[in-house]
Amino acid sequence: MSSTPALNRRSLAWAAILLATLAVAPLWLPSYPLVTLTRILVFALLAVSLDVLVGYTGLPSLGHGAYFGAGAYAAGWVAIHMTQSATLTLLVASASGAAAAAIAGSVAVRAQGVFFLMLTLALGEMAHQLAESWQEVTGGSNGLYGIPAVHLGTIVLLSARAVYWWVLSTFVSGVAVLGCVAASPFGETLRGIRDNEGRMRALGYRVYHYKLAAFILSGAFAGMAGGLLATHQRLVTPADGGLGTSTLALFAVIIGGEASLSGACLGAALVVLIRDSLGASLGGRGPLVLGVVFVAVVYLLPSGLAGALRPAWRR
Amino acid sequence: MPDWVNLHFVSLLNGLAIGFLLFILAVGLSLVFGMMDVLNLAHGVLFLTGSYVAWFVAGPSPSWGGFLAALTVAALVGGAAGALLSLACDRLSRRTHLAQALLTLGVALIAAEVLSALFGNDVHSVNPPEALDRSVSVFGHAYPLYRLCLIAIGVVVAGAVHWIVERTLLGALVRASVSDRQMVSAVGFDDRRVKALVFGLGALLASVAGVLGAPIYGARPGLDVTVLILALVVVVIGGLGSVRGALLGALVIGQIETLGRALLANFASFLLFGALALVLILRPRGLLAPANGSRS
Amino acid sequence: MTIQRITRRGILGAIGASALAGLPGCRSGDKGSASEGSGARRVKIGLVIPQAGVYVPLGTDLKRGWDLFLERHGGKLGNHEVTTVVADEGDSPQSGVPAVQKVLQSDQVDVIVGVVNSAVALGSQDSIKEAKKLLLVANAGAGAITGAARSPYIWRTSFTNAQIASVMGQHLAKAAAGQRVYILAPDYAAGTEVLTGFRKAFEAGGGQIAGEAKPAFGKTQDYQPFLAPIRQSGAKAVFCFFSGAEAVAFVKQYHQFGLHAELPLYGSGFLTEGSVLAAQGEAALGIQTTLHYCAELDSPANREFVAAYRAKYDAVPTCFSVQAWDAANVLDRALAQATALDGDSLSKALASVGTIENSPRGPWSFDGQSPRQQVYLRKVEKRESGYVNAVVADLGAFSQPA
Amino acid sequence: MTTLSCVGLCRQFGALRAVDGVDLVLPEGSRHALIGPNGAGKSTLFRLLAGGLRPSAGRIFLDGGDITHLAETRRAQLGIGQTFQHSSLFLSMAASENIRLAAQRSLGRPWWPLPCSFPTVRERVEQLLGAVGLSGRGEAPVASLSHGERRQLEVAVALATRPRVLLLDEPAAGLSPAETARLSELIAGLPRDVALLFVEHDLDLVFRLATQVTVMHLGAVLMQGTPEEVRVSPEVQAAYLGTGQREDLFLPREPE
Repeated sequence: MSSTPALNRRSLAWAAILLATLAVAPLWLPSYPLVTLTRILVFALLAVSLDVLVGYTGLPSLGHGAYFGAGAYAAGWVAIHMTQSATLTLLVASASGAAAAAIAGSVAVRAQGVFFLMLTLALGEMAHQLAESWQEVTGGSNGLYGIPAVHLGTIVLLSARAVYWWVLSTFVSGVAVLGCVAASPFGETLRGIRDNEGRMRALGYRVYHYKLAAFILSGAFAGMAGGLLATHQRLVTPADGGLGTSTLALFAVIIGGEASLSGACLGAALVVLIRDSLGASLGGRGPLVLGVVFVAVVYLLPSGLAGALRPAWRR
Repeated sequence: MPDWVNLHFVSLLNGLAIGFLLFILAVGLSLVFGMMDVLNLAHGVLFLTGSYVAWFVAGPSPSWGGFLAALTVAALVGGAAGALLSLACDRLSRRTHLAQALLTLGVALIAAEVLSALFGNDVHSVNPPEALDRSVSVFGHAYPLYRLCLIAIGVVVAGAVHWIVERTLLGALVRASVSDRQMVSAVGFDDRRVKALVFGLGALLASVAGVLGAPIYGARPGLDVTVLILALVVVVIGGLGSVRGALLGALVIGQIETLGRALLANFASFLLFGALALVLILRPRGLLAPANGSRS
Repeated sequence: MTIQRITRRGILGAIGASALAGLPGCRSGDKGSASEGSGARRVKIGLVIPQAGVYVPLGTDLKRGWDLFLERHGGKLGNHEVTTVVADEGDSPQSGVPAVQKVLQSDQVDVIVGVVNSAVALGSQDSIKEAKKLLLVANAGAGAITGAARSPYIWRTSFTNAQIASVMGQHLAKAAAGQRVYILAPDYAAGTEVLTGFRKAFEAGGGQIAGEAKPAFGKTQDYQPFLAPIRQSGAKAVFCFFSGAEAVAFVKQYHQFGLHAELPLYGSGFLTEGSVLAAQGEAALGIQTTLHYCAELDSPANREFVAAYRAKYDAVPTCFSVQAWDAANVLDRALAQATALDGDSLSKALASVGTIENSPRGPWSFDGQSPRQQVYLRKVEKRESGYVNAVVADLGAFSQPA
Repeated sequence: MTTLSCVGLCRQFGALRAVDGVDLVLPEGSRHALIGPNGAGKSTLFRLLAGGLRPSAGRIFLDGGDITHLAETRRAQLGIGQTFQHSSLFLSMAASENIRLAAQRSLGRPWWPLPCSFPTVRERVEQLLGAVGLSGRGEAPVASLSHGERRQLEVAVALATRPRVLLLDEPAAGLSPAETARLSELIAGLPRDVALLFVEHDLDLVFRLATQVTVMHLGAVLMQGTPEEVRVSPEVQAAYLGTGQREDLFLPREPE
């Protein structure tokens, strides 16, 4: 991948155009496609947060849904019991995602390669089981339902449009922040660890602390995406943080092309579109379509969706 | 017998039966991963294929002939599928592990849907062959005869796989590839054929395990994921790329899934992954990682 | 019973469960609500049932019950021309809630019928409330749907978990007086509701619980570890609640490990209902369960229903088929009197529907938006046509326990 | 003031004593060469000093402090820089980024989460690119560099952290004569206070640059001294060229 992250002029222009179309989308989109687009943005933020871990630090995680779920449950619980302020619930969501990631990360980051993958899978499944059996707080397997609509100042985020704009603005700021971090010295250090952890150690970098910082940062933004889920869907179930979500997020990142935030968004959009809209109209054959897409992408687009869009020399 | 053992004798015995079934399933996954660094997410669907073959060929209450026919058909189907999957993965040999895992996941999704299209979404249960379909008394405890045979079959398969890996040329090639794949092809072995053989053998064992497991687990959509996770846990706990590791991991998980659940009933759901997390924290490369620590 | 068993197909399965079903045989596109049609009044109904995932057998039974009623009433409910839009609920709220939103917003339906999964029913409350449209739940059994989380727009024609289990608790307190009973259910919301319902009724009748176990939900295939403690608990009978693949696995292993000879097995009706019974086979012989319906019920309404069902689908109807049939039945009566199709007027109409005397399950009526219905004691017997749940007794009419 | 030293350093792999009781003193500003036939334990000694490997016995001191049990990262922070026999670089990045990553750890703030570039680091990168002869190649991705260029980049990355002790593992391996000449200029131009220990098979380079030479054989120190002493010593020639008849090397000796 080229040296400068995708912040140069040309891709900024692309991003501006895309942002403009997304911002005006609610004016011409009927309500159901708008809800689907909102769901894509929530899932895309989760994929972007995971890409910080997978694409930039080289740590593939199969349990990232846990921090997404932690954020969603925290936001939902706070909205039901304490305050319906949108910003506050979002902060609580990010904080609980980060906290969960700190606890899990401090243990997981020590492992390498497939052992890290399986350790994150194990920690994710334990979090999923906790959501199922901690009936009083998470509502058990029926999920946390009846989450009230949150409000931003005086505006109650109830209509599909209001929720969409709130989710879009949070998504954009989230991706912008992660884009900056990716292009920052810290981001470069993470990419160094991904490329050659041994050499980084030999240069005096305390690799464990950087990996843990990346894990927590990624968990925080996954928690933020969870907060958006609670606001948009107003229901959080254990499956939202379970293995299904974690796997979809990981492979959305891989389809999109690792180490490219725009790739993660594209991957997420493709996966959610197939699962929610296209797959549905085939009378339950969603997984089949997804399987075919996975196989096709892995063979036809070696560098993922993002790679396909970017001119060859900058690969 | 000491009172405690007597109390939990059936669970201990059952742990062995489930453990050996998991070994037959997981040993292929461990060798393939150790040798080719391919995380085969389609391994679960191979098991499910075996279970559906058992229901389709042998029928709900099979005769001896039916059961053996099911075993051979499953072996052929599994072996062929494994070889094909190996060739498919080989085209991605220069790509990352995750790209290969993505391929196997795609294949698994397609296969799962094809199976549910062919056999419907109902639960199909398969009885053991008539002769084995009864309980016998073991030290005064009633225990299904079929599961005792499962232990016997497991021991035989463990011995056979161990013999193949330790004593035969193919086994030597497998162990050599686990430590250094370039050297194996440099020495002149067609790397692709070796991989196809090992992948095929692993897949064959997984489908056969599917047939053997049908009387216990039956055949239903969703079983492939449950079994895949169990196999991954067994392989990782045991250490990648080693038969002994797969056997140890399988027996440990077998006991956790039976004795563990009997003792700590209300933590039943946490046990499997708690054990995995604990092992990975204490021994980051698995309990019995091969001496040189396979490059994962 | 809420077969709300999120059998987490994990990596492979949870992805499935598409949200927009194919639109079988009716015009697609999302024209506005069709009530103002030329002359003949029309109604658009969203049928949200599982078409992918592990609940597909239930979805099939629900759709058959619904289609059969429409076919026998000329495609009309309460002289309204019916357009059915089917949406796939899948096997988790991740796919179910979007399906409900799709039929509400995209297809602009007037009424939603169906929903197998309690989490979907509870999770869709807000969209239903905002759309002010009627949701007629044809299966989800969580008590909260018409209890704590009641909403004027959500009515139910199926059952609640505790309702079915408490009847068996009452019965066993008398029938197995003085014998301790061991109880068992999967570790998830519906399982907990069933055990609490049973325990409250059984202990109120003087019964004693010998022990309790809650195997991991969706993650237990081998029940041997839970069978061993049953023997050691000194119980004389076992009550349990399992569904789908877990019901098959539990009953077969209960038989294999030889417990069926010593300890009679009682259960909530779903243990041996529908395709599960065929898979259990001989292992299910003699199991007694309570349920609000039984295909063997000897009443004119049921005999006619079973004959029509068997003629059209060459299969025996299940309680799920009856629940969808009755959903159409009550809508037929409500639409006849309703002035408009919005949620409020339909709710008012439903409140005044009175007793549904011609239902195959026997006469029943709404009590707090959920059925007050007869509950039958059934026992598995072997007939030449295979294994069936024979009716042992009508244990009387019961409402949704508090 | 001695910078880096080790006393009785040993490392055993099972029965094989790869490093057997090595004593070494590396004062500030020394140019110390480590030579010996393949398998003499040179690379193992390097990894023991750099911290990549735990010693079986013996102790290592830096500025008098005992660093035997310090991790590799901590030793790097204390000023021990090293290059690797097989180039170990960051393949997805450009050459200048490789150097910047190394320089940033000490000169910039590597944990800084916002995009910015540190002037001191930029200067250091330009200066090092020029020093190793890669001035025009800064933006080239490492994957497209030739073997020689990669060896030069290795040295630049090691120098970027301003180490006080520099361990170079066969820096000239695979370099063309011109590149070797440039490398020896670079090494000669190193600041006086840097202590340099390098393994090299190119004996011309060794005898031109080294002020001290240690010859290792079968894990032990055979001889230590100035280049001239080592050049004429018979033991060194025997170790390198083998004893007596040449055939001993190739034909199995008949059992006496």
